[in-house]
Amino acid sequence: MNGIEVTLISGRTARQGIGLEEGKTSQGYIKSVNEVSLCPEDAASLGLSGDEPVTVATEHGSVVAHWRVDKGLARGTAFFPYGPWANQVYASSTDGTGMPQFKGIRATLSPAAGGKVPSLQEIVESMRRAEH
Amino acid sequence: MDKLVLTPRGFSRVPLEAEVITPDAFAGKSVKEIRALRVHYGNREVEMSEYIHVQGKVADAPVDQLIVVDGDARHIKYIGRGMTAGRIVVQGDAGMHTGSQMSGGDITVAGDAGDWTGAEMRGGLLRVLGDAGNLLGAAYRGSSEGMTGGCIIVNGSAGSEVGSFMRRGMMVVEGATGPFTGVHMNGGEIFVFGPLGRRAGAQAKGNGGFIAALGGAREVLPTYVYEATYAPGFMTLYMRQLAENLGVKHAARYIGEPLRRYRGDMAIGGSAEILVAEKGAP
Amino acid sequence: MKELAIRNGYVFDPLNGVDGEKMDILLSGGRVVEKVKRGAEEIDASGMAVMPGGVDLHSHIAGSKINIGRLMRPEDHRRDQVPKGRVTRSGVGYSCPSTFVTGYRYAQMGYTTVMEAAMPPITARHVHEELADTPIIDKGAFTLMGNNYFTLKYVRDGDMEKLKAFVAWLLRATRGYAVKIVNPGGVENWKWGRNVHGLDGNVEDYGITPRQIISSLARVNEELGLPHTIHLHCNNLGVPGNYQTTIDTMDVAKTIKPRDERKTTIHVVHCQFNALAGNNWMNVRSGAPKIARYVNGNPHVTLDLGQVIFGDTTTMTGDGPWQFNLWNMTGNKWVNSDVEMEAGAGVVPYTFKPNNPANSVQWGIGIELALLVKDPWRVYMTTDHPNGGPFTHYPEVIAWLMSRKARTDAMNAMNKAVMKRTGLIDNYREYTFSEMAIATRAGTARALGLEGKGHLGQGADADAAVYRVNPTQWRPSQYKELEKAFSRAAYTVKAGEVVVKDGEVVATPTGATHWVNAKVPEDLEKEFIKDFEADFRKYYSVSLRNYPVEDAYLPAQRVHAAGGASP
Amino acid sequence: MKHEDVVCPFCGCLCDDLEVTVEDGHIVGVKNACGISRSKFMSHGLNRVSAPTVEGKEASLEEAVRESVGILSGARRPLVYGLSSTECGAISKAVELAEATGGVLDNTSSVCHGPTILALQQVGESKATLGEIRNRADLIIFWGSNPTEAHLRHITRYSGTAKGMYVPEGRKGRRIIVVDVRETGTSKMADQFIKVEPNGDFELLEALRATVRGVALRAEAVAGVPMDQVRALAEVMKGARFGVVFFGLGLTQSEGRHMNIDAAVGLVAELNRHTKFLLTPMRGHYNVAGANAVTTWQTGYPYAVDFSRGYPRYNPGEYTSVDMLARGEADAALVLASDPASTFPVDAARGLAKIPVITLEQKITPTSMLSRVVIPVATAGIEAEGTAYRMDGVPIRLRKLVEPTEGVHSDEEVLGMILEGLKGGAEK
Repeated sequence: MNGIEVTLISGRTARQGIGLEEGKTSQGYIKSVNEVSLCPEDAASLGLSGDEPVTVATEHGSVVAHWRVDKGLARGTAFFPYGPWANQVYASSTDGTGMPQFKGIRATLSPAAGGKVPSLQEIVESMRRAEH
Repeated sequence: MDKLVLTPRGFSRVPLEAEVITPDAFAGKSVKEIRALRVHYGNREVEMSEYIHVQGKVADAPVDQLIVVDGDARHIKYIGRGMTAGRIVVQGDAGMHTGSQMSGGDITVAGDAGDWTGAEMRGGLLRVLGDAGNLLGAAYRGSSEGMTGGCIIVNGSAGSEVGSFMRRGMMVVEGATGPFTGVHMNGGEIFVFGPLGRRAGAQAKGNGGFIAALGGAREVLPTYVYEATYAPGFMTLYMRQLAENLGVKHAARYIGEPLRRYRGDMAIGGSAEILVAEKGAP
Repeated sequence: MKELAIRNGYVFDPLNGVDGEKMDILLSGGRVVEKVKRGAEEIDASGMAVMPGGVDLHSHIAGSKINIGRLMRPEDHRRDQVPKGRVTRSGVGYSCPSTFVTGYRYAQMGYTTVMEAAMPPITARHVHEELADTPIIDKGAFTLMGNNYFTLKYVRDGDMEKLKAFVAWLLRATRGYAVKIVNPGGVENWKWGRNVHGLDGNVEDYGITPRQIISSLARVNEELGLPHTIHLHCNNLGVPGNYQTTIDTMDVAKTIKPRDERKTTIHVVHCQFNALAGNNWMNVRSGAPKIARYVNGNPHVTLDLGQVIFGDTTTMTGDGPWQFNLWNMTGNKWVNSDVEMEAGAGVVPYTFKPNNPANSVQWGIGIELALLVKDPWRVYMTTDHPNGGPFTHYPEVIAWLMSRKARTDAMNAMNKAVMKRTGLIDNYREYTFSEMAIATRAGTARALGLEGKGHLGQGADADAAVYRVNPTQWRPSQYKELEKAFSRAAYTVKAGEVVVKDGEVVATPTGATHWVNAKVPEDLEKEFIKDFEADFRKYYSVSLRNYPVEDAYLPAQRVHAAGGASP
Repeated sequence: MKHEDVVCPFCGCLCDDLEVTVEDGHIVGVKNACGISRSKFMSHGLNRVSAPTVEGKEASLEEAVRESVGILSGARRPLVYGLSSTECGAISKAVELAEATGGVLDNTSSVCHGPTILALQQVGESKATLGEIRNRADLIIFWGSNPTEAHLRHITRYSGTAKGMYVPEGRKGRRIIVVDVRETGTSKMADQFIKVEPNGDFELLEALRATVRGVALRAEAVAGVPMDQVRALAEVMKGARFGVVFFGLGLTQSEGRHMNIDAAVGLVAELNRHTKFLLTPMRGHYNVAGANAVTTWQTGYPYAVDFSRGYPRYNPGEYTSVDMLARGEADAALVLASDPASTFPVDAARGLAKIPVITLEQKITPTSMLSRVVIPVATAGIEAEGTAYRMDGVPIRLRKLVEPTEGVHSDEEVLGMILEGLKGGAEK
């Protein structure tokens, strides 16, 4: 596979804040949180271009997301805004503190050849289905 | 010893809190009285017999009481909490807080034990044949009094913050530990035979406390300063005791093993020691 | 209308000169009355002591500081878990009790009024939210003013008129009951990490002294005719040798003219912490005799004890630099909390140990102050809850004051320094029931200027306590019984309703919050506001409109008028 | 009608200088607001939950309340979660409801500044209200926090560029340093950016404290920061007249969690032996501080409170929502003022999907989509009044500017109805 190893960091963004005040079902919100940012060099090394999404995978799970370039990021660091998409890859273990680790996770990014970014509805459905 | 067998049955993942499972609470009672002891199942208080089958012989004094928990006790919390004497054997896994605040007697968990096992332990012997969770032998949140006595031995590995705020007593982990082993340590001894987790001894004041990383350490905090490599005599005594009296058979292999001594945590002017076996030193 | 008759008890009502007479106390419509109708509810108090409801004039029960204490001490709560009852909420106790438990436990001891001793103005809403959640008791809060920017500025400018207008405005804005001063100037200097040392130290950036702050606020306090005097935590708290600072501080208020009927002009709080002789913590000894001599010769001073209780507690004061020192001395966890323009606070857990020489001396100083001050109307029982220890230990303090045997037994179990470095062993005084009633309700109510409280005369608030102890038969050797009786009142009556029976809470009405509506003439008010608003806009991080506490925060209020304002 | 000095109920800054124009019961304009705040006021009517639902079907409020009472009274281990984006009256009712059901009460601090509280319980904290910092600070360090994205007016109102009593020149009178794992909008406006390796903050904080203590460390670099730079930073900190560290989730949510804060608290305490230094958490939700405060004064504990035994117990890691849901311990949940299905890691979110959930919400969220009962509520600070606590603990009164849609009640009122239902059931 032609993926790269990155350290994944989650966080707030102003876009996400504005979007969530419109509503979690609004396009503004969804667009602000279903994309992962990476530096131009990493994007190039993955051969990313156009609308093709990426797969973000960790030991714990994976999700297909849109991507964008952020020149402020160093090589090997990717940023995923807080939200249902990012949460597909984080573990629920808290080491006895109550707090999962949302920042500084080892992850793999790879082009999601033919993959599709799930809709909010699909993510919610997948949670429901997981009980069986 | 008189043996009572407890068989858990019929409860879901809502945990059962059963700190009454101690020789202290059982000894001198009839089996019927023991069955009627109260346990907490979620927000309800029920008779123990509703979820745990009890049979066997009750001793007159706690010291003569053996309790065998026969079955999966993964969702039973507080087994052996505060016990002072006697023995408990859990045949499978045990839930959170097993043996917490115990001051005497011994507990053996054949499987894995949950978080806060042996938390704030004061005395006695607690042995986990599988893995232990986080905060093994730790202080509960807010307290600066962690383990103050007794001995914990884990055959497998343990999670994060093992032995936090430890004051006295001994802890042995034959496998690996998670991060922050011996955090805020203020006395006592921790022996780790597998790889020592990151950030061991963070914020440790010392007070005679040390962490022996016999399986090596991936790294030592920058605020621990390297002092010397040596093979201290006291370690030979410890290893012998572990091998001969506490059943940590491979401890004998470490007799005479050169150790790199680091002192810290310099961030708080501490004088705790981390002793890292030469071959596994960072 | 609900009526209640407390029959045949031995009544101690010192404000009305009643000293253990067997009589009935009749209550109707929330007041003490002469007559009740046939069929009124009756309490048989035969063989028991009846007193007005207890009035605590210095305790830390509500607001950001005690809440930090609660927040930082889960290990303290685990020792004292309080389950939900039939009429009561659950919570935690010991050194930082939850609000519900605070109300219950005061009521269980027969207390019906408690004053929160330190309210930072900008977080006054927080204090009032907690007070509203503190059931049963009446309460109030003292507004911190001794390090307030506007106080310092007007003292610097020598503008007593604007200072007066400010004090009145701030009491109204915060719904405060009295002027609280903590380490004047020291807390301001702490904002740069420093302190003042003594009464004539320099308050940086203002070029004034603590002496000027105290005398100005004391003067303004009396000119406004506030019900209570200034309520002062002196400079140099916890510094061995500080008794001299304390005496000098008291002397500052000597020439202040008190408001109409009151003779006092200054209340010195938790005096034990400020009555240390010696040069350091190794040789610290009691400065109580010197302080008492001054107080005995000067009728303008009142004080409370700040009695030490052995064990683990949580210290919390508005005195940031002192709490920093305590952190340096103990290495325990430390919270510091500075409040813009106004105040600060610190919280550090501390254990008073009976085998520690200094702690045993501190224990002795509190008791000694109570015994050496001759006028019982001017020395009050407190533990400065929870600084000296939790208020739930009041019954033990009562026993120490009323029984020399209780003291001797206690002293025999502690470090001998208490024998050598205090004069307690040679003191044979034992408080009478009447004196005890003064120290715990009549005197405190009078000091606070709470006219309806602390007595059982006609028209008084229907707050009373019945204790299961027979004062005609009780002997000081039976102090354990006394302790028990004062721990669990046979009855506590609040606003005419039985709230505690046999030590158990049976009803949880809402108590009122008392505050002082103080006013200055309109012209002065206008002139002050103009000046005040300009600085407020520049330096505060909230809008002025969002600063004063709204009525919504006081579900039940009792307004006391001062300075010509209407209640 | 123009409302002045309106309080913004979005983030922990709780700005209280907004000007909101209301016409015909609708908000038509907002001044002084940041982009997020503007969105909150102007879009509060969008995507609203239109009516109570039970099992996805529209229901009356009474039916929804009755169903909620049924779920909660049948549960053995109900979880009450959220609280941080509502006012204190609702929080107070939620505590009572958790107590009445013998359930577990948790708020969103368990996934934001819970670790800060754990550290406070270990070693303490040295803090101040924001005005104090504005008036005095000549050194401001943003550590793992990014106000340009999360607290949009923080820098202008309270910290970086704000003018204060002893810093009349504003930005020019302050040195701003950012420590983070990546460049951010905040680092771009700083005087200095120190880039720390991901998950290396603890080591850097420890090394700084040791250096401030005068210990010469042998390491050449710590967490990717050259030791020279560590020493220089220590000197800058010691040399400040008044310094402050504003830290964020960069510390609480990365490896080390509460121990990162423990180390930061220790460093700041140490610095107080040299100068004045403070530490302030950048709390996210506008009333997470209030959720902690109310819960603490009523129960003794700030979050992760278990009432199953009739009295409150506290243990993050055991009674925290993510843990309870991921372990499958909770058998019912009541969620208000938050959206755990979006904000929790997937296993915990799935745990929520397996149990009956009651959600009190203004807008449609993944949590409301998963819920058996959804009850629409008014937006605190726009359609309902009450108290909120700023990130520094300053309480401010939120205002009601417009009426909620008919039939829509405040969180406090709806919780009160459920509580009454529970009590009624208990009496029978």
